[in-house]
Amino acid sequence: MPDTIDLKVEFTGGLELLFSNQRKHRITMPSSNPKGRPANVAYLITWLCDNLMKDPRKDMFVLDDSVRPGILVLINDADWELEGEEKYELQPGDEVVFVSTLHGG
Amino acid sequence: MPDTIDLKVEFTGGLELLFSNQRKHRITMPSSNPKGRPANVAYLITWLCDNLMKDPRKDMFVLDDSVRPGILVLINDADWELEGEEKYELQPGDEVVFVSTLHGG
Amino acid sequence: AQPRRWPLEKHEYKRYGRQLIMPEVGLHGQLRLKNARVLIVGVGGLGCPAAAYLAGAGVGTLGLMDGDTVEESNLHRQIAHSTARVDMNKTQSAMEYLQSLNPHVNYNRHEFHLTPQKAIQIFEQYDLVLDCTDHPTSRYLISDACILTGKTLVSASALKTEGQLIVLNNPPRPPGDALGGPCYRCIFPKPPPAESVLSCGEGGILGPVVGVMGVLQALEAIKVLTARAQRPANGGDWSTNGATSEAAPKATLLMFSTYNTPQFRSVRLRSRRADCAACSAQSTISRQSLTSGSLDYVAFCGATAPINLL
Amino acid sequence: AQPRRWPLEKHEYKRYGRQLIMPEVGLHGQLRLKNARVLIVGVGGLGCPAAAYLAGAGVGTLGLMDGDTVEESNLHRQIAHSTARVDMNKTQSAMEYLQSLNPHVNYNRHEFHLTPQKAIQIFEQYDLVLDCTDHPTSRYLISDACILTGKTLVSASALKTEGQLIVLNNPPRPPGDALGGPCYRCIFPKPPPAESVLSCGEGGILGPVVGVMGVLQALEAIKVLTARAQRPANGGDWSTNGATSEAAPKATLLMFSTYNTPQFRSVRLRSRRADCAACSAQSTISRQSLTSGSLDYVAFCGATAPINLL
Ligand SMILES: [Zn+2]
Ligand SMILES: [Zn+2]
Repeated sequence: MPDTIDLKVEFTGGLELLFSNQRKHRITMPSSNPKGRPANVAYLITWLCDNLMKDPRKDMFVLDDSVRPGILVLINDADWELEGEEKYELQPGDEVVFVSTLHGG
Repeated sequence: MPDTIDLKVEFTGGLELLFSNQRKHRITMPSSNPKGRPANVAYLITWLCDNLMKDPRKDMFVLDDSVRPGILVLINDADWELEGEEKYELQPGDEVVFVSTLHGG
Repeated sequence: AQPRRWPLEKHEYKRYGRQLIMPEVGLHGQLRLKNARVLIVGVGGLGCPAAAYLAGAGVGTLGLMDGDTVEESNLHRQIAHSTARVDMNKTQSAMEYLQSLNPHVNYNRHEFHLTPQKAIQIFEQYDLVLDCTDHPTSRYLISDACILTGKTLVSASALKTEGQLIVLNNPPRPPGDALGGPCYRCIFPKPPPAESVLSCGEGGILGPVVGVMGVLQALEAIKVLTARAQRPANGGDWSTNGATSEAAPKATLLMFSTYNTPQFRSVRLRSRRADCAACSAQSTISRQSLTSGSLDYVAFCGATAPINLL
Repeated sequence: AQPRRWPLEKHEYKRYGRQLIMPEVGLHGQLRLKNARVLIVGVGGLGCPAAAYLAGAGVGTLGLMDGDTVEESNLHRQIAHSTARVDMNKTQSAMEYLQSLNPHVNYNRHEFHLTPQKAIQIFEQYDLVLDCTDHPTSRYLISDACILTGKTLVSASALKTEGQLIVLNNPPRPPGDALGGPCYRCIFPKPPPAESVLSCGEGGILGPVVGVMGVLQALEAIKVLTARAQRPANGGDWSTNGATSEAAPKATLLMFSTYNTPQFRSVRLRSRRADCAACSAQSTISRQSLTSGSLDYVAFCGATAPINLL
């Protein structure tokens, strides 16, 4: 297994403001987590928080080690709840989208 | 080379009326044309006309051996003019969309 | 009394002719629209265009609910109001516009903000509800009331340059019936932190962005109201036969983002959640808890500042 | 004269505040909107919502062109008109609505159908054109006139349950300049056979379908008018740097289909055609050929029945 994995990550619904005001990112992250297990979405979230997020307001993205309420996670255009949620093991080239729900009208 | 090729074909903008009022079709067609050359979009158009189109108004779809003016052909979500037009050689699983331009307002 | 010879009146064939001649609507669909009662909660950036196109299409009864008055800062996007009607209640202002567009619709005004106490009794007067409000508090309340009264909910939102739309409780089924569509709580079991919620006043909004979402709400409402038991043959999936599955229906989220490529994206979300507080067999939310006022939606959403419920 | 202390008037900060506070618009963008002159050709199903949101956004001058009068069968989708204004010219009817929405816009009425003879002289009075008409004849004429006068064109169409939108000549460049965006003839060099062209009267139209396309035209117009030289950082592509390419710009077609999955699809189309009759170095269409009336668009499109040019 190669040491790294390439992914597309996208932030929308205002979350891009927490990530240098850029929606689309191509990232290269370790293919396994510190415990040696294959990188899953839980590890991706931690990794993004530590490596990609410059904004100090971490609680606007994570809460209790997962994404905060009001954020949908889409894996290759499907709700992550259809894919195993945080346990989904990432595949090279996967596209993961984080969507903050809007409330205005 | 296998004898047949599987494609997704879609008709929209009113063209679906010429194809049994169904937008999306999964088709299996010969992988080479009668002259033994690999199936390209030109052959697909002829094949659709002969095999999928039940409507007798052939001239609403083809004219002078190509699609009539006012129809865009999209190959895997790109204009066929970016892909070589009728000479594009079809690959298994390709999605070809035929769009009739609308004029109402 | 003589039996009516024509199911619609003469002027209705003329007014609705352009949609009547389409197989997706037809006489059957037009009569369903005429018999339909639709409630629009919030007559702002979403509610104005949604109301215009639903009134135009000939929905029989259109309910408008809003306790706010028109402000000048609304007018760049709230196209049913007018400069002369600044300071007027929004339902009154919108009704003046809608009456002039289509006087043959029966308009009901609910000139106040929605409360848990009133929600059940009002929603029971309608067949379908549009959530055109602007706060999580009202979004949870409207969804719960739609589950309890068995109404399909067309919910949309917009902020800055983006919009979202989702059709919930479609088809509508009682709590515990897995063949009903998911509700707002199935998708968002916990409310977002109050400090993450931006209003259009705080975050800003581009007029056509919220306009597009409101018009699409009207379209989804018309699709639900005119749908026959069987979907039309030209429907969406790649299948080659018309088999209908009895699987638990999923919701689809439509996302719009003005400066993104592509601008629109459709995503399949989940079906009903087995432990949903509102629509599952384990539901803890009842008509009684709403009408008694024992459910505090403001506290649930952790609003830090006092807000109007709507 | 004293220098003005504020670039906008006090009421403008209030009216446009919700879009002013967004970085995508800002004071800079609002001033561009205020200085912009936009022509809407056709005040029907597309033109009505497009005009509403452009007026709402504070476009300085809005031109409305239409020779038709309001009919009752228009009102399910042409939301700027009203039942009391049936038989009134459409530009007059729409202006009454728009004036009441935003009286601070300068409205120009062109109460006639577009002709090749008039097109150049009228288009020169504007910065950007919306094609909200309903026939290939007018679509080719409007595109040609936009190329000859150097205007970006936001073109949309709708029929039955579907819609299409494309931004043409964006950026606007003279014929022969490959760095200009493609024109309508680049995409459709030959007109469709006349018997394949259905109008909304013949084919039918669902109100919100044409409504969505018209609102999106207003949005694309606002994007073009408020765009800075550099795109905002949150733009669309997967690139990690902000490099702008000097490649020939392509057009993007947005397609909408009510009953399809997904409903919206964006497709990259071509750049300018090297042999385009209108925008290439080999162009055969000139100001002279338009104003003299020597170009017969009706014959070009092979209309079998006499039609009004618009
Ligand atoms: Zn639920
Ligand atoms: Zn051209």
